[in-house]
Amino acid sequence: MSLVVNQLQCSRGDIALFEGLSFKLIPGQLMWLEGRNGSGKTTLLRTLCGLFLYDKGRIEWQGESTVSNMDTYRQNLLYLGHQNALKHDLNPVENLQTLSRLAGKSVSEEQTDEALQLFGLAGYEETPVRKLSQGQQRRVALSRLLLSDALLWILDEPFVALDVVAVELLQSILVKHVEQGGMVILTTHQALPIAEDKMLRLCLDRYV
Amino acid sequence: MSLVVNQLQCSRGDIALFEGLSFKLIPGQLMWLEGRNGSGKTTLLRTLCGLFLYDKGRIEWQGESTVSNMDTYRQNLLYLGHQNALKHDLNPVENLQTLSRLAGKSVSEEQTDEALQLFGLAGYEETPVRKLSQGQQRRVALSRLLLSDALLWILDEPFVALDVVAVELLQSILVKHVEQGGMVILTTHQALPIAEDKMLRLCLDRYV
Amino acid sequence: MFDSFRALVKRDLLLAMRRRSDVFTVLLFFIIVVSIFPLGISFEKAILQKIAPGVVWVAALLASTLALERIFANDYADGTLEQILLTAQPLSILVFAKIFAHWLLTGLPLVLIAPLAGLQYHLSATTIGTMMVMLLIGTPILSMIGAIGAALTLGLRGGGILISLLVLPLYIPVLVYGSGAIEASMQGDVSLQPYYLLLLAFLLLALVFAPWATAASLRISVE
Amino acid sequence: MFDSFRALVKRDLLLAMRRRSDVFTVLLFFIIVVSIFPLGISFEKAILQKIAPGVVWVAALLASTLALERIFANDYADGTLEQILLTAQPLSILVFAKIFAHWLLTGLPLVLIAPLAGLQYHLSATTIGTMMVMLLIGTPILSMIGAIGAALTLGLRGGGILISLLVLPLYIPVLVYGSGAIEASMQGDVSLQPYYLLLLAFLLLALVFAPWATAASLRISVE
Amino acid sequence: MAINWFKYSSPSSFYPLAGKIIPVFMTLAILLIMGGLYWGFFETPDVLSDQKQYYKIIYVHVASAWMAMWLYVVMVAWAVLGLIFNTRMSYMMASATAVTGAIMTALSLWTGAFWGQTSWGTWWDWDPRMTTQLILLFLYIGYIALQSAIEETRRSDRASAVLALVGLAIVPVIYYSINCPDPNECASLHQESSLKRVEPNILIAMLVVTAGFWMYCFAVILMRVRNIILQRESHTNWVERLEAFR
Ligand code: HEM
Ligand SMILES: Nc1ncnc2c1ncn2[C@@H]1O[C@H](COP(=O)(O)OP(=O)(O)OP(=O)(O)O)[C@@H](O)[C@H]1O
Ligand SMILES: Nc1ncnc2c1ncn2[C@@H]1O[C@H](COP(=O)(O)OP(=O)(O)OP(=O)(O)O)[C@@H](O)[C@H]1O
Ligand SMILES: [Mg+2]
Ligand SMILES: [Mg+2]
Repeated sequence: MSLVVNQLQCSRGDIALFEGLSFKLIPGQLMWLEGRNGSGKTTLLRTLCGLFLYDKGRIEWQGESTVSNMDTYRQNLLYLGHQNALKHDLNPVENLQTLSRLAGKSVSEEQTDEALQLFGLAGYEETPVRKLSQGQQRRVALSRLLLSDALLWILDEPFVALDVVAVELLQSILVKHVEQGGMVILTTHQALPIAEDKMLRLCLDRYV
Repeated sequence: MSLVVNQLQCSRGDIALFEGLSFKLIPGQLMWLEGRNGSGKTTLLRTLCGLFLYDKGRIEWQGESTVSNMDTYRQNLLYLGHQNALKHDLNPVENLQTLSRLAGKSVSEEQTDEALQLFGLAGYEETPVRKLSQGQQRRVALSRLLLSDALLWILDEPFVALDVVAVELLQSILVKHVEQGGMVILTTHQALPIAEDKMLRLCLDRYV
Repeated sequence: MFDSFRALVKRDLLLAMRRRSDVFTVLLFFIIVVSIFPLGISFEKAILQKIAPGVVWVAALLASTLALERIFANDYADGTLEQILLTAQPLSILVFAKIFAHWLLTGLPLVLIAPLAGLQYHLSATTIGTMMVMLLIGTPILSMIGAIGAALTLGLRGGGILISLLVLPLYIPVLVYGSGAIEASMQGDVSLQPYYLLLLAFLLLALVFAPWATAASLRISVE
Repeated sequence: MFDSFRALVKRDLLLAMRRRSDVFTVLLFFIIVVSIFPLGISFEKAILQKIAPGVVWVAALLASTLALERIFANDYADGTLEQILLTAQPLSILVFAKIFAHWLLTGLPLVLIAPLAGLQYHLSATTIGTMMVMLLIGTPILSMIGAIGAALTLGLRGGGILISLLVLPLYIPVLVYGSGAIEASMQGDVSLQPYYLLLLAFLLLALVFAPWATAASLRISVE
Repeated sequence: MAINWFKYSSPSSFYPLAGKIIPVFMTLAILLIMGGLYWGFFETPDVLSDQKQYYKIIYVHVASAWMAMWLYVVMVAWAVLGLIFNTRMSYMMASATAVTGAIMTALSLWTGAFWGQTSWGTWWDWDPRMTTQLILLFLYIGYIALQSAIEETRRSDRASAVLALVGLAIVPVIYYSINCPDPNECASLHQESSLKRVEPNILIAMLVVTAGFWMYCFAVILMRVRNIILQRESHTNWVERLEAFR
């Protein structure tokens, strides 16, 4: 149950963004991916999900290459990119339900309501997402974390657009997930107040 | 040369977001607009620009209603919203030049190069914006601040996607503009290390 | 697997219910295109009957390609497509779900509205019948082929018109046999069976290959 | 004022140069639509000549509406349109710049490629000449009226097809006189002057009102 | 006595007023239509030139065809009023009128097609009058489609008003172009109406039914407006009080 990355190299156009990148992430660990703008964080996260093809190296899940056991890997993965993956015409509940169903798990309306309420969206269950503010949309997307039982969360700048209350809430959710034996990989330019022993830090600027 | 807002009321759908909002901003002041997610910050900023229609109240620039002297008001205004207003197929230089020309001012290539360099984008002058990372795109958009001679800057979450270096740079640019007699209105969920006497704080949560 | 197929179809139908106008726009586009041709050509009955099969089929091709622009575009723009690609289900099944929902919403209505076009062009009842059957077999083929084009042009500027470009030439067999059958049925003494069989074979081919090709194209486009 | 007019036109042309394919797609769409009709209808010379005016014009209408979808959509999606609305220049001038650039990139090429369509349909040299002149007067009208539709439907789902719905009925006069003139020139003994004058009057009307109506629609849509 | 028109431009005072007027219009509509149809069916010859009784469709057909055209003008007028005075009621009236107008247009096409089948043996012919009617239907539908494609009421009201205005500017051109596709032969735009040749009894019945249709349309438009008001103002106090009443 661990994610092992070995001598990974990715390039955009003709330029290698990073090379020889290796790390190992075990359950109960959170990895904070750092780096200046344009250092390749988004590219790395998408590569780990299998959305972007890497040039060299190897990514292993439970000791097997993710290319060969893609299906089990995907069942354990939750990726939340820069985009929210919400349908603007559906309301939060419908959005969350379809996304869960797609991931192969069906959730009840009580569960979604509970998740939305925790994220301060009580009263917005029936509002089309289009009518929510930036931060509210982000909150809906993040509610997925509470509904999924994926082990590995990959989050690209999850704190963007959130206000102070929501940032704290998300941090506590991350900590809880990690304490329960989950794994998290995230990028953010804000400070992350999480105990150093639980946290792996990886700075991409060093791999150029 | 001041922006006076008097008893402003805006609504989305049928619900009033805020009412009875009044403030006065004079040259040399920065206003930090606070509020939780969904409190109406973006709506207020767009209303101030004249992109969204308010229900009641009055917005004055230099003592006259902005509705009647829209043209002078717009000449003094620079708005940078959540979107970057960049053409993905053009390179940063072309983008900045067209945007300036549209605002009625033509800038030379040296000026744009200088602005881009300050924002750490030297070497990317000829790259189509499409090929830049999130943060790099945001930096290009922010370079407009250095090329414009607008008095009033209205910025919606300008720090989003920026790394630590860029955040500091932007803060120093804002301080400089304010010290030179400019005016800034911005929203951000991050802390703003600017002297309290130069800063007006307005929290929308109180006007519901 | 079947569960996520159902979830996707259901979601797309739900979305369409929310924006019912979407379904009608495709229909109306078809009707308007069919109706403006006589204004540009002639109102004579003989000429109208002569051009009817071609006009109806070209209008159907255009309506279907234009509607196709949206089949993946929205999912791509808001990031849902990435999530679909990341599920553990076989992608071609999910893609098939999307195509199926799309046909229900755009192809089927065309079949049902076609008699109106037939009346405008003075076609007889049997000819209209043939036309509907041919459209019923032909429009799913259009959706299948079109989906590949839509997947390939995903997120490119000028999507709509670019798809038409890729896809219209591929539609030609459907056009030729579809309108051929209608013309044949007007003459009355020709057997229509070969037309049906050819189009059915073509449909089968599309059913087997299109979801798979679309899935592959999507993976390429999203990277 | 004239400066920002030039800046906008220049930018749009530059963008088109970067994505040259865009210009060609509209052209090719026109050519493909014109070329698939004979496949669906007939290859007889008499019939082809009879349907040529109508087919060419309907293809031009469709190409122009479809291309129009993009006239403001990209600027809207990436926030540039807001910036255009916020300049101190009169909006209708800037809108006119955008329409003008759009016509240069999509309308004018149609005029230039039209002879090819004429050859496909066995039209004589004089008829082709008439066709080109009519397209030269007619396509700007299409761009003007279409721009209003594009501004009104900005950012709506199903934009492209919705625009066609709003705009195609309004294009009818151009279609009727445009194809009427071509037919008349085939007969040879009819004066074409009334056709030219009518379309020119219509163009003038569009030039005066369309930029203004488009500007108003944009302000409504962006809010 | 001066009537305060602006008082009735607010939904809350218009709603009860409309409620009171509707029964009046409805009664008038029923009386006029019944009377006209009775006159038309029993006081006129069974056979008109070579047509059988089917020609009696004319009463519904002509009345609805006329309504279709007039209601378009009414709709544009409301929309323009809305753009000028920015009154919510005008927009609501415009969108209610559009639906009724579209239905009238469809009705005239439907009855016309039916008539055509019985007298010419064809459902449709591209006669200019029929063609313009079809295009009118497209214009109505475009208006309604735009309105229903936009969610926010403020934008959908104003955008569709602009569309109606543009439509009004172009409609005469469309009519002209369809009625006279060849400008060389259209020195005079005079189109002869067959009304003069019709028997007086038929004409009377036709006019009475048309008057009835006017009343009916008024009534239906007002009903529709009341529905729109309830939908749009569902959050306000006065609507809540109204609901409590029920
Ligand atoms: C779908 C088919 C039809 C449509 C859309 C249609 C449309 C119209 C319209 C718009 C009018 C009012 C025009 C005016 O008053 O200037 C009208 C009137 C009339 N129509 Fe039709 N029509 C159709 C079929 C027919 C048929 C088949 C007949 C009879 C054989 C017919 C006979 C008349 C007559 C007698 C009037 C009386 C008013 C007048 O002539 O001015 N129509 N129709
Ligand atoms: N298009 C819309 N239609 C209807 N309501 C909207 C729309 N956009 C936003 N709202 C509502 O208006 C309120 C204010 O939105 P706004 O975007 O101004 O908030 P904000 O303060 O900028 O929030 P954030 O910090 O999340 O960006 C929200 O409650 C939202 O639900
Ligand atoms: N579509 C693309 N084509 C070519 N190059 C790209 C593309 N997208 C990004 N790049 C380049 O790849 C590099 C890494 O981009 P990436 O988006 O991974 O950075 P990032 O670390 O996420 O930055 P940020 O903090 O700004 O989000 C950048 O230098 C950028 O210029
Ligand atoms: Mg990134
Ligand atoms: Mg905001």
